[in-house]
Amino acid sequence: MKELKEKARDLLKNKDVQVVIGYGDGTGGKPRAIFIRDPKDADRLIFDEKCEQNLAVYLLKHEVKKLGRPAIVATVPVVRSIIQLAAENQIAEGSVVILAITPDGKLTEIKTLKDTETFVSSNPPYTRPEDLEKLERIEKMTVEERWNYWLDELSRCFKCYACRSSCPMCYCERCTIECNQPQWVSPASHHLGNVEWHIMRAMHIAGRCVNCGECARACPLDIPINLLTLKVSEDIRKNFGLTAGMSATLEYALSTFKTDDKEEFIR
Amino acid sequence: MEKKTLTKENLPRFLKKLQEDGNRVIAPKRTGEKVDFSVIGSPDEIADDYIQTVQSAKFAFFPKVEEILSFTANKSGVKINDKDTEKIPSTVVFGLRPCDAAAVASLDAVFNWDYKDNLFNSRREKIGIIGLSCAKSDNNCFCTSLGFGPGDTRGSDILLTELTSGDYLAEIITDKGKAMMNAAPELFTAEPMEAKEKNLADIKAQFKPEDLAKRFPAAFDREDLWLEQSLRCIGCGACAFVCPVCACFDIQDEGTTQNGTRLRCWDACGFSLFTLHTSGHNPREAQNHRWRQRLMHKFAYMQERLGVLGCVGCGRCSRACPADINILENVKMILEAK
Amino acid sequence: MARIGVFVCHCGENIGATVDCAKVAETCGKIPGVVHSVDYKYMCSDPGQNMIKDAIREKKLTGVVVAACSPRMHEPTFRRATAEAGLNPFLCEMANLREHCSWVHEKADATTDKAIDLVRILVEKVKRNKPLLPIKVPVTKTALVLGGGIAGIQASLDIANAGHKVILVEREPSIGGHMSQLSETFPTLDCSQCILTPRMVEVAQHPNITLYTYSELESLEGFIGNFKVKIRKKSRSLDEKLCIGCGLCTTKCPNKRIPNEFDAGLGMRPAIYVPFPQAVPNKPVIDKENCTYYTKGKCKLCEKICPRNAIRYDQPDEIVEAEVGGIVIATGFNVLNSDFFPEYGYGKYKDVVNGFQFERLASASGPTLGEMKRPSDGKTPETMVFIACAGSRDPAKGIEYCSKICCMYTAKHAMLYRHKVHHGKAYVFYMDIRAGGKMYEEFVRRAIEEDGVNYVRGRVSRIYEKNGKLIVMGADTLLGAQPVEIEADMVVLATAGIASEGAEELAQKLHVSYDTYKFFTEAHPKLRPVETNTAGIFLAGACQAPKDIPESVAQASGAASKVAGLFSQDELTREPLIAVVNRTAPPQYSTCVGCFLCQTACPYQAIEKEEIRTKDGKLIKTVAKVNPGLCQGCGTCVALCRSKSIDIEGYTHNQVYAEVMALLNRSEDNVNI
Amino acid sequence: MSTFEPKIVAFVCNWCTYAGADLTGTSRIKYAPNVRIIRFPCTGRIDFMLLLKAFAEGADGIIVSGCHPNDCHYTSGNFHARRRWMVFRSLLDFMGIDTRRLQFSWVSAAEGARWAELVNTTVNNIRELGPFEEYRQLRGAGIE
Repeated sequence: MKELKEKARDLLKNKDVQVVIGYGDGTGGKPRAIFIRDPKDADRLIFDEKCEQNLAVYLLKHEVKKLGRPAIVATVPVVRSIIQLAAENQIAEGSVVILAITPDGKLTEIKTLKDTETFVSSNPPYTRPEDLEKLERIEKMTVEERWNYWLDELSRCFKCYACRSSCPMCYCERCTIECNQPQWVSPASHHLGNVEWHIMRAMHIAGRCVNCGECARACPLDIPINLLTLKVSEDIRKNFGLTAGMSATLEYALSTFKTDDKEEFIR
Repeated sequence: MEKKTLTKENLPRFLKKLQEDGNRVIAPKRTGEKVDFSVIGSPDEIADDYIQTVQSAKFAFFPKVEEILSFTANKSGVKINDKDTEKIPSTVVFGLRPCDAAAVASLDAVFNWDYKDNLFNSRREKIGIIGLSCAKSDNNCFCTSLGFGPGDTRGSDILLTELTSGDYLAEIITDKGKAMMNAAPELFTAEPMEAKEKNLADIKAQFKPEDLAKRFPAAFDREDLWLEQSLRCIGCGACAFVCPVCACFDIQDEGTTQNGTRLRCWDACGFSLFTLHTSGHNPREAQNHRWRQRLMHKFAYMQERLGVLGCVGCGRCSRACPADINILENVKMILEAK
Repeated sequence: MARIGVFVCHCGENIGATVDCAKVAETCGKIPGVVHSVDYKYMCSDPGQNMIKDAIREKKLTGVVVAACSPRMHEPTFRRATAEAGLNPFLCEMANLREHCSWVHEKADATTDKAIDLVRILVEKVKRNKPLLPIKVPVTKTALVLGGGIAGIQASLDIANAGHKVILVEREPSIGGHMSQLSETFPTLDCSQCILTPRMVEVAQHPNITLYTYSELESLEGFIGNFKVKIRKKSRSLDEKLCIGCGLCTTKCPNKRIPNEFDAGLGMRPAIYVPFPQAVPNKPVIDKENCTYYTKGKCKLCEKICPRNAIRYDQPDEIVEAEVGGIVIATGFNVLNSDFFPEYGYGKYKDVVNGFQFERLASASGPTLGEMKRPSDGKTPETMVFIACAGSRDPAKGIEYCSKICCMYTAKHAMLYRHKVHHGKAYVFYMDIRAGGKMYEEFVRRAIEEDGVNYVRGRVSRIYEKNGKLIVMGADTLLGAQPVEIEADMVVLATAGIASEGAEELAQKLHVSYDTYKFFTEAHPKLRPVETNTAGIFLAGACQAPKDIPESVAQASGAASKVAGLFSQDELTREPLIAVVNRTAPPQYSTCVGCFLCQTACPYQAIEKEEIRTKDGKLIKTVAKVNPGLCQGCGTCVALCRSKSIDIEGYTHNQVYAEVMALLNRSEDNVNI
Repeated sequence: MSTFEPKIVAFVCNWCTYAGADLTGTSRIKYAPNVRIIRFPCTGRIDFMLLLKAFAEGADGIIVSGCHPNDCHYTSGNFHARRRWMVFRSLLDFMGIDTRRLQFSWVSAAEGARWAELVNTTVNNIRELGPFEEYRQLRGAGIE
């Protein structure tokens, strides 16, 4: 990614940005997030198909914000996260330079929200076929099978909140699970606490999730929680024709409506 | 210390016997691509050919959620029932790596240094540990740098080491170990000829444990280092929850004002709310403060106060971290810091 | 620690007969936090209310639960009592033991158990209630009256005479409504127009009344005291300021063969027309569907003839915006249309007409100038048949209700006919004669006894034509259902009164509820007959149900006095049950993260952005803030907020959560008895 | 013939369904006593977490009901609710919760008979499904 390194170097040299958030070499062949502040270090930037972590999460991190105006290396889902964050008043116009990389490896520098929208519209949302396949497999199960499947998976959860921490859309200063007046969801990782937590997470992400899959990647216990958010996203796409992270002018599926929305489930 | 042979055929028989004697057996089991500890139905569920489990068997000693007491309240007052420790099942943990076994000593220290934690001690009392030496390692492993080792007997009641034949060298370390063996003495045969050492993983030590106490306290004010190390930390608790030593917990009351239970749940110093005061003030406001706390606690404070390390070099946190924060790398950075 | 008082009402037998009130009181007395629990025959009675007041004072209650009827019935009563005892009224809640329990279940343990649960829910809620202070909002002292029939006219005049501004909106080109179509009125037989037109003129000339005819309500925003309305003034194709109403244009219009709505389709009118001679305003309007210029693109005769050059073909609709404090709906009713009665041949036979058509035939200003001539050939009908309940009281036809006015106007019709055709025979087919009302029964008797109208108790099965006669086939149930066959020259159907078209859309614009027949629903069938469930919106006349003139006028005056009452204060107090965004200690200031997803959900644009800044003006964060004047308390934002940073008074997270918990964890179960 | 009496919790809006249930009362129409009504200003206010809590605390079935589309006292609360329930219901179904236990409905202030009918059919359906043990059993499970 020679072009990427040069672009990053120039941005830092010309003081366009104070930090470039990107991927560098990690341990055991894993890539890791790196924060380049010195043009000389731009060579440490790498990019390959293993670079999957959704770096948008760092844009709202206080410690990173302190470093100054950022540029961020962004795959399509990351760009969509940024758009959604802008739609939700978390990222201001012009506050970040996006070094967007298309699936075929083309680098584009994006400075305005308008261009960001153009970028995503020309690089449509993509869901990993294996995820859709898993989704269908579960949908085909009987109710009991589905219940047992999720109970097995979710009862393992030990509430490390890697799913929440790794998700750019989970930026609340106080998560509902930390409300104790009343205690909506128990922070304890017993079965009820886990099931309620993951239902709530899916509902709170509904209509905002860009299906980057980071939550499942982050989960140390390999619980396929991204399927829950994928499920709600698919429902919202199919029923309301809305996909998160496509437009910086907010159209949040659950705060808008059409008078003729489907309601066959209501009697 | 007695040394015996336990053939690969006899191992499952032995575990079965322990189960028949009413022990709950916790052992490594395959879930998806990963291997993790859980209660097993039969010995043939036990996974082999792996380097390290996702979690240690810490939860056997210190469950992720455990009841401390339950209460009922009414107009005539409040009635409190302490957790009935009699109900705690006697348990055999099989396949604990020497690093994990060594970590139990750290848990003992944490739960007994000022207040003797009856709940922890009762569980601990009822657990027999059958360790399993490491034949393989990866570059996240650094037990040897901390003074432990792939064949270390500390913490195990029985330590098994797999021999080239596939049979096991069984070192009977404690009375508990002896008692377990005596559940089926016929399964244990004479000490094998083959030396233990050549069957152990070769893990090069990268620093000396003594260096830690020398270097860490001095690094306390090195904001730059802590920030550098933690900038990509997303503030989850994965590292703490997979750690065999981390023992921070939160107390949670559940139920109604009339009846409920008090629970002890795992907590982690990486969470931003871990030290948040009611006033809104947070003494560890930034992630780098929390990160510093994590490392200082493991490598300085625990040694100072409890005489044990807060880390056994199992490398789990490095493997689990979604942001690839590698503890070995960071410890070395502190030790080499100018 | 909460000190809750529970007061279980027997409501005489209404609750007491099915629910074991004593047991409810006893059991609920054991709920932790309940320090006083009693039952009594009539809690709403003075002694009942005093029990509550005394308990509040003596037991130092911190909350009150009255287990009685629906809060929609008596919540105000008991909150007032609570307040009078010095406890904040919002610390009183009602458990609905009557409508939701005793009236809908049999006498059984399960019913009493349910009653206990309902009380427990409210006990747990009220423990978490907070004292609230009513919100004061200003009142715009202008009323909007929708509909310029007799009800709308009466309401407008009453409000205007009380000294308040009124905006009267009428859909048709003239006010007057159905009453202006009537010939004479029962039971006095005075000429409808003679009594109506002076009122119409008064409206037109009243300094406090702004009249918009040929106009409709476009949209409504806001809330009681502070409504914002948009009114669409449809284009008359005419500059009303220039037009003097000379009517020349109407005489010159080439297209004069358009069925006249005012004459119920019996007469004809030109494309540019004034609905009727006494119309207010007396200014023409161009009917664009039928105007040669609009349809064919040439003509413009009216423009040429107009001495004032007042014609404006290109005149667009105009949207008028206004702020009003109260609204009176007086949009009236309509009658069933022709295709409804195939068996009666209505629409098929010219001489089968409906009530309005007969009114026009009988009216001196009608197409026959009041002479009794039948539509088909203008002959005087020798035999008339009047059929009551044409559609009404007919579940098969889907109109189960009685249209109420038909009995009387049918009697009037028969009478008018006999007065005009002395030798003619009049027959009335009826189910029952409903003549409740001052002088009403006497009026019907007069029709039968003095004017010799033949009343036949029975229904008509069908009507068909045979050599120029209408054969009416019916049965006389008083003569053992013996078949009756009458050769009539003309038949008048007393067609059922139904909601006026567009009633449903209007209700939705105004957010008022309506019944299955699309008549608007009053807040309470007995005690709040002129109010809707939407504060500040009132009902007058037949838009609520079919009514005769005196009733409509009475209700109109009722509605007017409600509006006047509303306008009698400069500020009105609103229930403070509104949403609030939390504020916390620094450095957070609020748990709101300012995503403003709530903003798009709010139907009232009540959610604003508040910037929290340091002393030196540096922006710390932008958070949501609810404008208490605009928030109506639906709580949609509350359910939407992920971080639970918004809450709603009266239905707080703590309250509703506790209600659910209370319902399913029977707290007194583990109380030693 | 089972002796199981389902616990049904009804979350209803104040303006339509609560008033509708009042009308059922004033019309003296009888229905099953298994239901407990909790009153909300609007269906838009009803938090999905409350429904989960009700199930966890022992509800065998839930009714959520408000104003018909276009009739919301607050113009659009029910429209927002409708979307929320669409997504929520489908998610629960995906997770293996029998959505027959979750009855959404519109009952207006004029539909007293409809309310009675809704309660009765729901009670019968839940009676056939039996107690909602699988969810209730989550309580206390996974605690050592």
